[in-house]
Amino acid sequence: MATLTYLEAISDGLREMLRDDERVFVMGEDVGAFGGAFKVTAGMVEEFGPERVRDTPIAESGIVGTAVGAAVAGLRPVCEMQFADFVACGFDQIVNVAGKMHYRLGLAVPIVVRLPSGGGFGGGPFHSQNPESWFMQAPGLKVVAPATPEDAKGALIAAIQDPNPVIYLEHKNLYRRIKGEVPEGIYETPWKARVAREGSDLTVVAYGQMVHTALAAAEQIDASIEVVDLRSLVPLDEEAILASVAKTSKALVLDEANQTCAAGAQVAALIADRGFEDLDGPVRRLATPDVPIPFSPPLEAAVLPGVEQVKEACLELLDY
Amino acid sequence: MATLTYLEAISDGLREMLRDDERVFVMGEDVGAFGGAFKVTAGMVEEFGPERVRDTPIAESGIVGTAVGAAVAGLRPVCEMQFADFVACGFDQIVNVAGKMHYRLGLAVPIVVRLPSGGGFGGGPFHSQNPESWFMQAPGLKVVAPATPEDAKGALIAAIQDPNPVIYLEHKNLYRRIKGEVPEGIYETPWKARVAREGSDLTVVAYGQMVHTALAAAEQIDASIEVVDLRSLVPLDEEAILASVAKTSKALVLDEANQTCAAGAQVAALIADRGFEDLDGPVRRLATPDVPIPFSPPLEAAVLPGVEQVKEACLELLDY
Amino acid sequence: MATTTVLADGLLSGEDRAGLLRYLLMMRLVEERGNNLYKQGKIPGSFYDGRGQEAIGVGATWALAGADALCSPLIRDLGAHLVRGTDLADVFRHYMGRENGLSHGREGNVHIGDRNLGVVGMVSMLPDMMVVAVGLAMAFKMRAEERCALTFFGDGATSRGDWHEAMNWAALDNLPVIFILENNNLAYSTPTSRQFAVNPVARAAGYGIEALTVDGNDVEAVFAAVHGARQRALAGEGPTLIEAQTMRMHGHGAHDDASYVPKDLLEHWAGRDPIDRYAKVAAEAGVDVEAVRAEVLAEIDGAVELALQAPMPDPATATTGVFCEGEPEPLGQGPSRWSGFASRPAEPVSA
Amino acid sequence: MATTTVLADGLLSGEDRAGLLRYLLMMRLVEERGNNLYKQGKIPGSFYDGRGQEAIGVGATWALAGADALCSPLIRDLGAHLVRGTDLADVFRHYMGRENGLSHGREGNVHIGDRNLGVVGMVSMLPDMMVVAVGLAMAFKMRAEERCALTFFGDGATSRGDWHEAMNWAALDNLPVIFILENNNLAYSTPTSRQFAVNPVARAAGYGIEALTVDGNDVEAVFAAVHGARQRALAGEGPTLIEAQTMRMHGHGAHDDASYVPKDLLEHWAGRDPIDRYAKVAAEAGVDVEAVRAEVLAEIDGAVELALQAPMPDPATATTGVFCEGEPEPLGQGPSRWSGFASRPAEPVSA
Ligand SMILES: Cc1ncc(C[n+]2csc(CCOP(=O)(O)OP(=O)(O)O)c2C)c(N)n1
Ligand SMILES: Cc1ncc(C[n+]2csc(CCOP(=O)(O)OP(=O)(O)O)c2C)c(N)n1
Ligand SMILES: [Mg+2]
Ligand SMILES: [Mg+2]
Repeated sequence: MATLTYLEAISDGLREMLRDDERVFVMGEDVGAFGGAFKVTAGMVEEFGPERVRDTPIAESGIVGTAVGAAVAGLRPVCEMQFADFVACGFDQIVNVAGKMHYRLGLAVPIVVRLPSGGGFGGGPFHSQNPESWFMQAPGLKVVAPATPEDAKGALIAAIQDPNPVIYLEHKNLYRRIKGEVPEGIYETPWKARVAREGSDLTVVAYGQMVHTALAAAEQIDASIEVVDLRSLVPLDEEAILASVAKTSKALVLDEANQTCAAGAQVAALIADRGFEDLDGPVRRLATPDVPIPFSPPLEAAVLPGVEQVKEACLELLDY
Repeated sequence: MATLTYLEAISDGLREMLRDDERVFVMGEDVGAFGGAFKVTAGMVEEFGPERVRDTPIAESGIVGTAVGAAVAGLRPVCEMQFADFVACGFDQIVNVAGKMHYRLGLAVPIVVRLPSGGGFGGGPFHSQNPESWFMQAPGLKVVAPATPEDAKGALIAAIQDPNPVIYLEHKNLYRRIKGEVPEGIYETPWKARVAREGSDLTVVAYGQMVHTALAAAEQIDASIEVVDLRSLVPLDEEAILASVAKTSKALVLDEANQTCAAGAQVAALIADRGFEDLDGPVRRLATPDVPIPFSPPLEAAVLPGVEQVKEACLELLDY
Repeated sequence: MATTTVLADGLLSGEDRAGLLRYLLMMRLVEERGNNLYKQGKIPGSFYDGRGQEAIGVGATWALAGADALCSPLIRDLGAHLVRGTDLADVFRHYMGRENGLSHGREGNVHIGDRNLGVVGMVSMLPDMMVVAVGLAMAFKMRAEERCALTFFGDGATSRGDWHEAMNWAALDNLPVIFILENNNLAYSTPTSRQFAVNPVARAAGYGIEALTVDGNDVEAVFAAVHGARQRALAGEGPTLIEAQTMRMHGHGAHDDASYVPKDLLEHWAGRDPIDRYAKVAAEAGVDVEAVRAEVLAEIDGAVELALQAPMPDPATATTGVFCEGEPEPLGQGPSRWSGFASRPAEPVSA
Repeated sequence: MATTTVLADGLLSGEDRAGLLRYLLMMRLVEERGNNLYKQGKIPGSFYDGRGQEAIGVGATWALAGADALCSPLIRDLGAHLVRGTDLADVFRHYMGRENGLSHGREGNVHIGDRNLGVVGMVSMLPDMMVVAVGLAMAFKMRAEERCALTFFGDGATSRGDWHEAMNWAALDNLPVIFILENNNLAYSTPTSRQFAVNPVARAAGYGIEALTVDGNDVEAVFAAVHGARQRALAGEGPTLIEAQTMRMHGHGAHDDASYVPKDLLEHWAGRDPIDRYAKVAAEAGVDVEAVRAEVLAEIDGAVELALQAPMPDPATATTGVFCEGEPEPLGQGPSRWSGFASRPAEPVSA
């Protein structure tokens, strides 16, 4: 097993699939010779050629829509949005064309839309968003948000091999910050949650960058904190969430996304319904308030959930 | 007070504002001589002329984006999407341009985007959607979903007079089905919930068409059911929801929208957090499962929450 | 506007002419029956037809080989589905929301698409499927397959951003795709004068796309234009935009009396009805028009019979199939109608 | 491609030329300073400049009256903000994420826009602001005001659907809007040959839009083209598309070494630097170029001083102002720089 950054793990998974399956190709703005805005596709056009590593015009609806067509024709397109924020420009093709095609007509749409998402580095209002819940709300889309290099590779491979449209969230602030052991070759991360840290007093449910925030906070609390890393948002591993809450009877749900109708709202609502009898306290949520992500570092730090806020929320809930 | 249908009440509110405020104008596909797909703007081009009742090309991004520009220039545009479903084509202009402008630059964007939404009449996958939670999740947008003719008029007037972008959901299945007393003249429905039915045993939280489903179910249950009509989704009247649950200690949250990350998830999560100590049972949710809305009547009836399902859910929760 | 007349002479055999007439009549008669069933309450939701525009879907599809993809016929293009071989009973079952092989009741009205015949059904958002057709063409070119994709859109749909993204993309990658602009003078109630200042056909050159305008009520002219565009596509000469000039002779849908349409405009076009016109041509070519009509009517009677006996879908299926489990079923292929293909039948192309 | 040279002769006074030079230099020197501050870690996030493209934002904005709206200058158009009178210290405070009068630290880099000067700041999504500019022009026309809106976009941005919706809408309603296509041969790493098969300027006629191409490195040519387009707009003759041909002389942003750009292309354009070229013209017109440079540098030193002393924004403000409470503040007006306006100063127009 090699030690790779989160970003290298994504590239590795994509490269493995391009080598393994000739139906797979990648397209997006500047993904060719330039290797993509974040260098995820660096070196790929050299290995696979411009037909399979396609620079596109600035046309997000075109990127998603042509991917749908190519997928219906039997290929396996992987689309890169230069930043997750720009997916709003391809929104209609995702929710209305890709998401509903199989239910309506029995035509599968095996596309992957990669979304470099999230904040924490002064990206400002248009380069820091976490749009996952828009896609969770639209039927027919799978949504994954890996937190570790191993899962980043395995989830991308699983997404490419899945016969359905998959929204793949890759957190920009994990790209070079997070390293880890990554298996060689092709493997699939299951569409299931994982317990990132065992504990018995309190469950923190998180995904993406917030998993690392939760783990850092847990280290600083002298109580037994369990951290559940969702990994997949659709399908949502309800049993794993409920099993952890049954064990700890207290739950804190984290989102980096704006709080209203975020993934965490769905998780908290689930616990309040099917996990109610296990609860020894309120289902607490911590998320970014409903504001655009400001540019200036002190402002950004004031809105994104940090280790301190997670700690406070845990301590308060433990005392409950 | 006149008795008007829900649709007539919307027209009435729009007409009052066009008469009262020369900055107000309406635009959309076929809203002119044709009076709009649902006839909400019938007769308006004759009274106010084509400059203020503007037929547009089929360009949802153009409709929203030009409305933003006109609003910044000091006008008060009211945009009609021919069906709520088509708002996905103007999504980026709403969430990225309109929603963030005031926070970023201090420029207000007083636009109203009218969304004829909802199912129940064989509209199929592209003419039946309830997209409210996409906009609840995006910061900087207000979202209203009136259930009665009185509120349909008052909420539209409040939306037009508000200095912010407002997503106004008008349920197509209430247009001609629901009649009620409507005050003359200009009045604003507050951005607050209303108790549509007083009760003490169980709270049903609903909005739009589901308010009527809840009321019909409540009539058939021999227990004291309180029905809270949210009216406004952003801002969300959290105190009213919590006050009702404090009174009844049991809550059922309804959505016609697909269930994952719907408005009801946010409401249920709120109750599970701040209302936890008042609860004598799980926070139950009833919503459309995560499927596109099928065309065939028996299929559509199988997925949309109906009076029977609401009754069952209430009875089960009452027995808890 | 001046229309280019591309002569079909020499291309079409007697069977071609009989076939074209048969499908023109079939579309007209199916939609007339559909309108009645809708008025009788036997068809739920809404009903849309393409009266007056039959020559476009029929003529265009006649020029396609079975391996070519239709993505997508729109609400005026039932004829494209019929030429492609869509089962008539399924069409009526689909209209009626009965259990059927096309959508199992999940879709309605003309939102038809038989994937087994190489048809990708439309979505309502206009003109989203244009972009999808460009993607199909991109895949065909990547795999060096001898096929093209054909897409339809109306004058109103040209105003949306996706139209532009599709045009630019197809030209940039020089893809084997055929764009059919059905200019029927109306977008719901909106005349083209409120849709654009200049006919979009004039923009084609600005993308690097070949364009021509044909009489959309002349089925052979439409056939010939698409035949030529297909040859260009397969020769690697890229996309073609064909404007088919026509007129929507009914309301936007069955609910719309179209009182906003100038009477004289309708009269002018009534005199150019594509079916009356072609009936003459076919008769001269020796086709027994009345016999064909009787035959088609009999087929329709039988299909409606079957549809009325079909069960409604099982409510238990309402929540199944949102996701694909297992291997995706490939897009199938249709028949190659044009007699000119007989020499080189459409074999399944390497995928 | 052949460029139309619209002569500015007779239109520009000595003060105009001194002013144009001043703002060309100011943009160049502000961005050079900004790049240094970024490398020193004093500017967070990223840094973008418009090196080599200064003549476009400066020349275009010089031709606007104070009542005209700028919606929006993009990341290559700092000069437009400077000509409009944006406070230099605020520009640096904004770059540095300090408390400032433009965005209070909520925005960064060149996402500048002083609403009090009639500027609507850009969003990142390209070219969304083009549609917004069309909406401003629509409002101006509805109120019969003597003003126009001007918007900038790059060659890459022309590929997106919003470009098309804006072009079609502006032409259809014959609106007083000016479209500036900044063709700098690149969209990030993507050359125009991978963006479109035909230069989008060729599409203008297909919308019913007047178009011309000018040397974007000739500030007077840009001024004259926009001056003419503005006269057309105010005369009710509708929109104009102006392609300004130029070259991006730096990377896409400070992080990008642009190694993918052919050396000879850069050399060719280095010889056509808009500032070197205009310094000669201005000197001939009697402007003391070095004095202007020294003056501007002093202003910049002072502004950076102020910015470095400015506090960071109060974290408590991070969640305020998402919604507007009370009456919206109107879009303000900027100065009317061109000497030709002196005769008719820009009064606040009736709103
Ligand atoms: C993006 C989008 N907006 C609005 C509609 C609603 N709508 C359905 S058909 C129609 C008119 C379409 O006109 P045209 O493209 O000319 O096709 P035609 O009906 O004339 O065949 C409209 C506005 C739609 N289907 N898609
Ligand atoms: C809709 C959208 N997609 C992607 C991006 C990311 N992006 C930022 S600048 C840029 C290149 C823009 O090229 P061009 O329009 O030619 O402007 P230039 O940078 O050359 O001035 C891209 C792709 C964006 N800003 N907006
Ligand atoms: Mg039409
Ligand atoms: Mg460029």
